[in-house]
Amino acid sequence: MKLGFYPGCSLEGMSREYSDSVVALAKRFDIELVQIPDWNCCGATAAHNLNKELSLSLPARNLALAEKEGFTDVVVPCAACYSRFSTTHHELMHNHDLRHRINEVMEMEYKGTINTLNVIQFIDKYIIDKIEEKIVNKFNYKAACYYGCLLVRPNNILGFDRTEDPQTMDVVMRKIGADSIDWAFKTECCGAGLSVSATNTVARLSGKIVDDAEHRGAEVIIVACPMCHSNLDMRRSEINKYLGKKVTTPVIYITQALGLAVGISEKELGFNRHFVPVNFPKKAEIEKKAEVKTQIEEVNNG
Amino acid sequence: MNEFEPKVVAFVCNWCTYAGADLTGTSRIKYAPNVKIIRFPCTGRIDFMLILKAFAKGADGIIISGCHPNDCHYTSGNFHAKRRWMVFRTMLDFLGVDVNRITFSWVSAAEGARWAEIVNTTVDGIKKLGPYDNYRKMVNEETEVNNG
Amino acid sequence: MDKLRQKAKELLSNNEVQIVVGYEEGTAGKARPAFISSPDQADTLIYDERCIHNLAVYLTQHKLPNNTKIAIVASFPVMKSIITLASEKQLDENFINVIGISKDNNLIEFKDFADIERYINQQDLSFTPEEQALIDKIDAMSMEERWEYWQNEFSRCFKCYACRSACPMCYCTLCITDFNQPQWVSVPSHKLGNFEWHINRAMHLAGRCIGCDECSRACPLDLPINLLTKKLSMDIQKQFGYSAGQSLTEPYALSTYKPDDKETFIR
Amino acid sequence: MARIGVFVCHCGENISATVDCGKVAQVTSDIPGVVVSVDYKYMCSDPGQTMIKEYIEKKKLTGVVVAACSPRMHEPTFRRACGEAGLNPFLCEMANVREHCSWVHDKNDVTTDKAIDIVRTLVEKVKRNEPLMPIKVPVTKTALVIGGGVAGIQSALDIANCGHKVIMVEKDPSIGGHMSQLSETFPTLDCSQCILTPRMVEVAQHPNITLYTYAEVESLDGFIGNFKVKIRKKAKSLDEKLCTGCGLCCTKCPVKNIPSEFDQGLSNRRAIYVPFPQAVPNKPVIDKEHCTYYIKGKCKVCEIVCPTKAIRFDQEDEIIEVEVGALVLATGFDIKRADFFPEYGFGKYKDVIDGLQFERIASASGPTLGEIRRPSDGQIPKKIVFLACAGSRDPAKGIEYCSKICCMYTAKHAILYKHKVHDGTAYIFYMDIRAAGKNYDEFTRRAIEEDGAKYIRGRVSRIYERDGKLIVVGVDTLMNAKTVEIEADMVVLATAGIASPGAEELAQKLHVSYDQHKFFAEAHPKLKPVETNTAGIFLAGACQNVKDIPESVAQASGAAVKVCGLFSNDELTRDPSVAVVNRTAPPLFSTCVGCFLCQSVCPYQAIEKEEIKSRDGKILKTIAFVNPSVCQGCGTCVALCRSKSIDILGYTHKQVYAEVEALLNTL
Repeated sequence: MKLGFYPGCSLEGMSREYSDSVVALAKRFDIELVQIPDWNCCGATAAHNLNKELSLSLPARNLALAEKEGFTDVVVPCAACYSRFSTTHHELMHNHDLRHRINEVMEMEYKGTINTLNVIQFIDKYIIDKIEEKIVNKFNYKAACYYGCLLVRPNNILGFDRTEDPQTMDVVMRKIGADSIDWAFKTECCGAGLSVSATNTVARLSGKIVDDAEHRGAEVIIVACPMCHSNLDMRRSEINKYLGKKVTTPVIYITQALGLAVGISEKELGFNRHFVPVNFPKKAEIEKKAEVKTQIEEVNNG
Repeated sequence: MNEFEPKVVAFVCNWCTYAGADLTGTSRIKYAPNVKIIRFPCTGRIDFMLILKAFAKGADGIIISGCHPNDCHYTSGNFHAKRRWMVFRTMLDFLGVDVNRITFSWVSAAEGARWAEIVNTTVDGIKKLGPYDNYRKMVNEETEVNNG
Repeated sequence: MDKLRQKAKELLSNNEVQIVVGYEEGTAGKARPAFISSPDQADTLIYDERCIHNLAVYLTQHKLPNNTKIAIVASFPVMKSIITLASEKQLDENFINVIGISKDNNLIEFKDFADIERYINQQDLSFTPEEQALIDKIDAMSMEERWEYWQNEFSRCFKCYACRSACPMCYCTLCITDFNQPQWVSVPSHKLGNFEWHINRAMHLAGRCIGCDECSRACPLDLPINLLTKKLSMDIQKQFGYSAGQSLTEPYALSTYKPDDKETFIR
Repeated sequence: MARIGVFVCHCGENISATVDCGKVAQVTSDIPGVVVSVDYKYMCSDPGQTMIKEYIEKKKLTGVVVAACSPRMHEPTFRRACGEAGLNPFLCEMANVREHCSWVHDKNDVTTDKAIDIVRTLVEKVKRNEPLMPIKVPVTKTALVIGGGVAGIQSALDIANCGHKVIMVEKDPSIGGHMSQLSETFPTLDCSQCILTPRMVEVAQHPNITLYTYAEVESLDGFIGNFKVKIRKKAKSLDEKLCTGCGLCCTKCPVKNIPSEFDQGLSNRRAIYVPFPQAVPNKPVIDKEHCTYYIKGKCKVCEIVCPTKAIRFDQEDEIIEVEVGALVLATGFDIKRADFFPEYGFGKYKDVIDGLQFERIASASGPTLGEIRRPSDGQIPKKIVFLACAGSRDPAKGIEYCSKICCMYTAKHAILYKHKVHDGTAYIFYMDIRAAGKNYDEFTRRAIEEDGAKYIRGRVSRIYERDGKLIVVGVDTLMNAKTVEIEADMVVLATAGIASPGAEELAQKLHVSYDQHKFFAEAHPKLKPVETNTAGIFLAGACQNVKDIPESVAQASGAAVKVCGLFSNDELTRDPSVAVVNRTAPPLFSTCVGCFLCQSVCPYQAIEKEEIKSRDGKILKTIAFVNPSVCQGCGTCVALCRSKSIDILGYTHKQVYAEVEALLNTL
């Protein structure tokens, strides 16, 4: 099966491993993610602060292109892109004149047939039902699912999960054997774009997140947004400075977690690109062997 | 040449739509002056013949409006009215009467703005349809007959 | 036929009824209504496919002296009419003896109206394809065409009110057309007057018409006015699941309602 | 020949601003039958009315049309005026040229012409009006009060003390309502139970009051002065005459773990229980949902221990039919549970509670006997945080309106807390402090200044638990919007007040209208605050919108006065605009053919059979008859009647027909 795929800037750059893991995971389930040809910037955080028409035209063009390619589902892993795509679709579908205007601006027509999927929706729709039979290593760690801000907000547009206490990631993680903990910072701000301009703020905000996760015994933090990842992972040294202690809890993408579970190699999943080394407690190893053994037996038996 | 100004009669119930139209007034919401209201105790009181008479007397459009289901001051008048309109509408349509010239609506005492909207959309609709010449033709023949 | 005459004879001779309403040979090979008041006349009674008039119309004519017992030769439409009239409190069971005639021309004994009700509900009550076709033909027209069609038909009507007199359900002692304060229906038989009359007629029969088509049969100009009531009957059956002449007790379709009646046009 | 007078009102400038009133008067004076047509600045003013009266006498008017505001506004005024001048009030009609014309159109000829048409229409109608005599109907001088909270109690006592019979229906096993759950009351801090319980007892003992607890209204028929009510008395499984209220059964019942409704789940009750010690009546009921006998078919411990053998397992619901002249609705309100705020962790964290639960904790009769101890571990909270507007004024998640009582009770909670935990700190997050009312603002000031409650103006974004503390994350908008984090031991949410769950269903049963929040709607927001739009049914207390105790009691007394006013006459006069079946000369007697299809149309079962008999008693004809004291004048039968034999006074065929004609002939 072929689905539309919009990587966006981050997945081409600093979070290539996210892109890789999404594609690899999809491949494992015989889904080919086809990039929207000639895609452009989604406008991200800058455009809608400056110029509404621009902030809508940019994603609209991508949507129109996807439509032209005949896609209906388009996978948009980056939470920021996903937010822009969904908002644009919503605005154009609810305001005829605006849609008309934007179509003029980009000299293309967007009919509104595209269904934008964030990574969790993608997993939920195409993978979750089939995942159990494909699991090789149970991902049995205490996981803190961190959703961040853009994945579930604004609720009236996305209509996806519960804004203040989302659950979908936790459900997925439990499916692959994780013990997803109940914690308070699921949707608290990580500092987002301030990463560069005001690193100390990010250190404080992300610090609290990491600290609470660790405090509640999380062995890994699961994310689905490159921004969140860079703040919790890349800024770990600043975070540790702020916290005045060394927190080693790794931060991985949900697709990486699933990847591990279905037996994709750490290299393929690009763990080497993380700042906080991704090594899990020993127990995993043992159980993993056990798992594999039973697997082999099962194969032998039937 | 000045624009065609349709004549629209509104048959409304006293408790919901009439009060709603009062609210339109108290809220000073402007609407087309083409519509003139006749007050009934309840939509259940409105006789289908009155609609025919209105057309016969030269109305281009008609609004019939009462309480939303379950809000009828007499509990069920609007429900009975609803059934009758369903049947009467079928009849008119079957006879080739232009049912688009009749607006049926529920407007509560709290929906002043909605009343203005119903009136305006109806009047616009009738303007598009133009004067109800078919009916006029039929009526005018009457006068001919009467005059000899 | 003999059975019928026999039945009439005994009813009259042992004075169970004072008059038998049936059919007899008319002129030009037509059957016509007969009113038999003595056993020896009973042999003029006939019943065959020519006997189509809805005799129920004579039951509401209040012309007979009080407490006269009537026997009536009842084809299927007559039975339905009787049920409807009874449900509208127009007939007294104790004064009417119904001589039912089955589709294959056999006599049926009924002990009471409820019995007739039962019999009716055993029969096939759906509209015939022919009827449906007639309605569909008009439904298929454009609004303008329908308007023209009926204007044309009505223009021929000259308000003889035969349709009214022939219909068992038109039993008002003072018809709306006889009012002039206010003048609900314009008097002269021009398009408007005719239009208003026929709408009134149809609406007053909506859900009460049992579909005997007597009205158009009675019409000297053969106007298809039976289609008006037929259309409504179909519509009412579709929308509210009610059809006339089938129940003594069920409330009349237009004097009841369901909160969830589905319409598409109310804003 | 008709002699109609037309009186055009300017309504100051409300009409004359867009309508040329002079022209209206001048043009309408040419309408056949109009003998006088004048305009005046304020028709409803005393001189205005006097002018109308003078013209009625001078010109021998047979009908009056007042072109002014909506008849819903001033029809009674002008009809009274006509009556005083000797003209039958029902020969006066109002042409609504304000709400339906001058206010909704611009100033131009079209608007003036429309006004003229409206007047002309009403002139044609009034020409055909007939003098009507008000209908007299008897009044049953018994009132039904639904709801036994403080409002219901007040109404019931006021009415009973005026010497009228009262029936009170309460759905719970005891009267008392929410007020009986409260600890102290603002702004005086006197104990709620101390002021309420004597009133409860008074209700129970009052010779004029019949009390049905554990009962609900099943159905309502009839009309003002003559209602028929069916009351379902739910089975208490108890013979109340035998029961002495000793309470032995309640101590012996083996089912111990049912969360007490009265204590808001902070304590447990048995399956056979008295909701609270001061309950009225102080007799138990068996909760069939939880009773072992009703579930498993054995146990009967209560029956065994009962010294008077009062337990009746076979008891069934009882339907009681009563006739009353008026109803007072006092069904009160409910609070919106805070679990729709996941970020506040209500239901997840034991020590995040709502205001009503805090009332129980602070109450001397509560689960902690008045000591402030938190539910989780019974510790005394040293830091407590109150959240005002936890749901109110929040269109996104809660309800858009202000629940009104929260600001005050939150201040009260803070004060109570400080009085009981001297070394504790109380924080209050708020949007605004709304303390309008006698001694209210002083009260909140006292909380801040004397008892040192720390008010923080801002919202709370999240509450989460960490190391046994509740971390409250909020913002202080007055301290340049700095984020504040408080490590609290307990959090109290001032949740929104909402309509009680059964309100909508009850409203439909009683045919009273309700607003979008399911609160019962008053007949007029300003001038008829205790009436509903169903005559004879009145409102008291929080069933209309959230109210504090003083307001509820005031409105309850207001409702009581309305009822007593109604009962002050032996019969009341009703609007004579009812349906009538026509009568004509013999042999026709009436154009009605007696098909009685109209019977099932009537919402009020007002249509009966009438037999027209000859002198020797022979039935000549059976026709329909509309009972004028039952008919409400909807006219649904009128439109159904094929032979137009039924007509409705005030909206007769002649009248409406003439209106249509007049309206269009000139359009």
